[in-house]
Amino acid sequence: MLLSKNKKVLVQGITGKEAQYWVEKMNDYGTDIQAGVAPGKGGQSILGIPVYDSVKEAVEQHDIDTTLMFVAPSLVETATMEAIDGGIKEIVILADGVPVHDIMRMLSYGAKNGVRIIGPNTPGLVYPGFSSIGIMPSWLPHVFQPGEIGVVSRSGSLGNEASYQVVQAGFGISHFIGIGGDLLVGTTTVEVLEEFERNDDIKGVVLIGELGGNMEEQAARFVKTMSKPVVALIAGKSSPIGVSMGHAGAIVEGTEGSVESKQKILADNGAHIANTPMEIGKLLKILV
Amino acid sequence: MLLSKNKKVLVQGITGKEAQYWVEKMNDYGTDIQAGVAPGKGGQSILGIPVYDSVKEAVEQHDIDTTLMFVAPSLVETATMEAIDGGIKEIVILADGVPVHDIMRMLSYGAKNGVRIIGPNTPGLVYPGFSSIGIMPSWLPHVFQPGEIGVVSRSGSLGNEASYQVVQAGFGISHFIGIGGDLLVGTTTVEVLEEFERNDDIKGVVLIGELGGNMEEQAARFVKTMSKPVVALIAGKSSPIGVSMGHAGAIVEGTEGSVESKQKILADNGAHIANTPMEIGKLLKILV
Amino acid sequence: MRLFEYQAKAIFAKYGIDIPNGQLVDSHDSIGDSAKKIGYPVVLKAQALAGGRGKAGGIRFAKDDMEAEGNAGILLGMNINGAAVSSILVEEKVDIEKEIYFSITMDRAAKRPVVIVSAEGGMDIEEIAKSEPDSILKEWIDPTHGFHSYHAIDLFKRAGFTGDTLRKLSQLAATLYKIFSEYEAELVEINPLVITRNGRVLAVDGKVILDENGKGVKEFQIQIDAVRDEDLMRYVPLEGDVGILANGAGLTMMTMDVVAHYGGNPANFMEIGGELYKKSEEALDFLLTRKDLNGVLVNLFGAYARTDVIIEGILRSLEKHDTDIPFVFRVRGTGEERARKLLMENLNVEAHDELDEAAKEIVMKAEDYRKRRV
Amino acid sequence: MRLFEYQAKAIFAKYGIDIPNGQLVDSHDSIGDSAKKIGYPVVLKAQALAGGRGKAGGIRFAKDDMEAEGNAGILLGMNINGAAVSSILVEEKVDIEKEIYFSITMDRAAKRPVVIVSAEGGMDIEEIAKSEPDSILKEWIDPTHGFHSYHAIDLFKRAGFTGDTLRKLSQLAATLYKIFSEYEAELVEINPLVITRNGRVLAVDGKVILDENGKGVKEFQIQIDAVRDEDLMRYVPLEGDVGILANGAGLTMMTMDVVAHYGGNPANFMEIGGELYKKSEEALDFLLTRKDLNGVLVNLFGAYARTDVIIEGILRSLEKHDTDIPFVFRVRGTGEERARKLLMENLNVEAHDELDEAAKEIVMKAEDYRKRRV
Repeated sequence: MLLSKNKKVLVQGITGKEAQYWVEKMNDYGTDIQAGVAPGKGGQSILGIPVYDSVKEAVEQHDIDTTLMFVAPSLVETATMEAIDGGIKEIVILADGVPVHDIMRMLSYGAKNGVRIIGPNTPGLVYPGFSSIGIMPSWLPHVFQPGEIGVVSRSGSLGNEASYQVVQAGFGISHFIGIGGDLLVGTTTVEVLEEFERNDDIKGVVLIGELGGNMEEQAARFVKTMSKPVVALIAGKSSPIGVSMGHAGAIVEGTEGSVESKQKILADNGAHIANTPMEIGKLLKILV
Repeated sequence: MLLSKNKKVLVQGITGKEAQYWVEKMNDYGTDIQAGVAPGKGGQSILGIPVYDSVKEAVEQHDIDTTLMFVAPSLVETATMEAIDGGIKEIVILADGVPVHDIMRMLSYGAKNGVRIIGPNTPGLVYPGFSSIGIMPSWLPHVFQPGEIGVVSRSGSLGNEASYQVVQAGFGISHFIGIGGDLLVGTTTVEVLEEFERNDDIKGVVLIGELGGNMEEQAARFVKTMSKPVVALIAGKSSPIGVSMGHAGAIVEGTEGSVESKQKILADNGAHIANTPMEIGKLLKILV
Repeated sequence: MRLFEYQAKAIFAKYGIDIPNGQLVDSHDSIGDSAKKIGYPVVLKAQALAGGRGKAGGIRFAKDDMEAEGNAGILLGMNINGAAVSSILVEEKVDIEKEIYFSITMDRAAKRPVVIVSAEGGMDIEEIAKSEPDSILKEWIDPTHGFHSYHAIDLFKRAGFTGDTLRKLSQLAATLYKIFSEYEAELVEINPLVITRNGRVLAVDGKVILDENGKGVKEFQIQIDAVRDEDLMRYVPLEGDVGILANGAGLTMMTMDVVAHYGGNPANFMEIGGELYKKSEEALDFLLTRKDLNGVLVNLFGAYARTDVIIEGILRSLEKHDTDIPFVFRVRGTGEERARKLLMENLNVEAHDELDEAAKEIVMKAEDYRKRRV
Repeated sequence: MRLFEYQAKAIFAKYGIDIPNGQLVDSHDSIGDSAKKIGYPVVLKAQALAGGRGKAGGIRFAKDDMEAEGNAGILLGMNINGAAVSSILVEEKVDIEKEIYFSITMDRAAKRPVVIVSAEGGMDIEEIAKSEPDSILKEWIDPTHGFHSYHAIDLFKRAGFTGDTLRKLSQLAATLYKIFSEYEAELVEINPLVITRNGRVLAVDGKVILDENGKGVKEFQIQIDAVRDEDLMRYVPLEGDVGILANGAGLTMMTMDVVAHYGGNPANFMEIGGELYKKSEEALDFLLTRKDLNGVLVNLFGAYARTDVIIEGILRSLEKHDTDIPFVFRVRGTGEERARKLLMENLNVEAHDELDEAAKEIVMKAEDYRKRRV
């Protein structure tokens, strides 16, 4: 389901200023936004999209595949529970600054209910040529072109850079999956790789990681078993130890989570390491 | 299972002073106490009963039907979760003073795991002639004699009085079930009545209630459907409104939970009201 | 433990719930200043830990200083269902468009918390249940999941609310559940919850009962300590003249009832169950400070509590007090034989076997004693 | 947000965890008095928000005043992995029988908290993982169920503990999870957790990292405010000479890496992603307060952030500052065309298409500038 290119989308918190900016962009791109939720604004509409007071009411009127959340960090836990209780099976959480203990409880509740959570602090998902769910500049033609490369990224900005490099090298992007930069996220790199491996549209994979945590290490073990070439770019080599670098998840303690160790494990397991963004394109030209 | 007379019993908190007093009494009465739990005292024994560090270890070595808890009020919630996680299906909680929000969570967790909880603040269970699980004076021959009457009581002290009246009237007691005096308890009066109605040993029922709550009202609706005579004694007629009378659950707000309304509903549904303890015996002689 | 209205509202305000502008006043001198600060007309609400305030005349209005001072004087001297009025909450008079009933409490039968809403607020919930039963909506809460604003949206929509009022009500409901949880309450109630003509959603009254064993009461420790002094034996004074000393809460209540059943008037509730049975001397010492007793009934049914130990304590207490009021004893259970012997040797009294018999005797003897005293 | 050891231990003590007798000292004059109160021999522990303290010589012993003062002087002047030592924790020397490693942290791969125990404490967990991998025991926590003393009993029994030590360790573990939850921590660690010869279970060191978005940090608000001042742009100073201005955390890190890749030395991390892109003027103002820069690389990839708006801010800042250090620009994405035009018109500069090219140029130009400056 994660890779399905024409999802029916619900937008929670649709009446906020930022939400309206992005809903227009996504709508223009062709995304199938079925409905929005904003408590107390039930009955209104935004760009012709009907607004409901609750998820429960929205799902009574619409089939929803995924919900995209424009909700303040402190309200994300409740909004996520509302989506899960409403029976929605995929949740995309953009907010940066959700308390990690909230995330922990949300992920536990999601797992118990068979719900995929993407994020928090994800830039979202882009299916070039089909739809865009999140805050990625899907409309920029030199960044997103349809094609055969799957991109998974912890970072939005570096995800743009990587996608741009893929397109500059003459390829296109089948799926862009932002997993989010927080300490805990609902969908990890390895889980996206598993989907990429199974998907026939995808001929090659770009993995964008950064210092901190053990997600790239975990992914490396799976890369070994993959039939598709994987190019990995890991940011943070020149970042100091023990300091959080913008992303809550980007912090190194001791040697765990260092860029060097991630690159080594990935390379040992058959991934191809790009040291700079331009090397992504060079490697793809050789491998795909 | 609630009415089974020869349960295999675990005692949590077995090394405390009060626990040891009662374990000796229960043991002398013939109760099948298989094991005890006291963290850090694993390997010791009390009256020949082996002690374990955790419920998990005890259930690995023994079949346990029910656990009896001599545990301080603040530790009851954890001990209950330990028993539930250990797979025990019946839990008897004596402690008076367990925070009601702890009880609420415990009952929810128990219900999700199919566990019967009796109490908190119950005096326990007596199966005269067979076994005693709790802090009732089962050894007093003018209070507990084997027989054909099922007694269910919110109060320990008034339960003694009622049992004594049953025995004075020439009957015996098949089961004494104390349900506990707290605001929330795991097993309600009506649930015990349902068991009593199904049990062939029981020819008549004594229901001991008190002011406050709606358990007797709920029970009354079931009394209507019962084939066995029910004698009800409700304490607290002369107690003032809005004050807690010893038991956390014994408080009347407005007209809800008043003794008069309970007696009326019970009588309307076919129960026989005893106004004083001695009337219990008189009514039983007529009815059974 | 029940909180005063002003305490309940202070909690509400701390959690961001809108309450009427108000001040607490404890003398009728300062009432004018407070009322002027708030702005006339004002409402004066007697603060007392009892229900039925409205019917008892505990809520009064004032449009100027004279009315305020006069009504304050009346309120401060009042007694509401046995509870003294210690202070007055002076509040702005609110422009009511609609009154709602809202509460969260424990449902014993369902063994979980329940949220109760009625779009017909302002009356007692039991009156609403009688006059508008269909207006009462309930939603039970899974405590491991909580009660959130989206649950409340559903509930208030069913109650007929929409738009911004719906949003405000549902946020308030979620906040109230947070208070219920964090303060470990047995009840939180807002009645009436008022929607004003200009769209405010206001908690115009507030009732909070905290679990005495819970975390929330710690904030009110002084209040607890004051109660605890006379609460050692869970003593509750009543208006009768027959002192009651029994073991266990249920048996004590029944002892009172049986005395009343045979025409007597119990003077108190007092529990000496559990380990407290060793404190019977102190319990009787305390009971005998009352000068309005015409008799005492001691009803013991020993189990863990040993009746002989209780009787020993009673004998020690009686030795200290020079009292001629009649005592009647009923003793059964653990230690019975020795207890009976002690009573016979020291007081030349035969203990009863049955509560009914003992109750009849004390009612008769108290009646005699009262007549003699007059 | 990482806490100082003494802050972590103050939390431990508040929750009833046994810690060594100790005092915080911030000058070497008062060290003797504190040490005497505790009783020689004592341990002096440098308080700094950095790891590797032991290896850096940040823990010293003293058997008398002279040693204490001497060592205090050394510690207070130290810098531990870039963090200044602000104070010293003076503690009793503990009679160690056994050292244990214990921590609770978030496991990103498992997406839930994990408890880690090793009966071989005292070293870094990674050293233990290398030298005694079998001694490391892990238990994952279901956050809706919690971690209780009975879970810990099981864990510590597997680690080989019995009897009263087992009971104490398991209580401590449950308490630590309570701290982890109530303070909303990312990590709580006790290493070493010491069992003394007389049976005490002592937290001899303590490390707590709180979630900056969580409730627990509120208690340390002053500390946060101090950080926030220079944290507006999530600015992290580095030792290099090439200033970095990019949008988004990931892209900024990569910009630093690419500069380093081509032989340069990045001078900072600074994020102006999200709404912050409108603050590029302030960001550059702040960056230019550094006098050690030999060049600045501006790398923009616009999406929500408009590159032309960022460039406008940069131009405003440059107008205010009389600086001749070289600037290199790379611009792509939203607003690109106008941004390029602004750069050409105002600075006569052609923006690069590629980060790689831009990085090469700034490394070369910074090298030149440094040489000219010397």
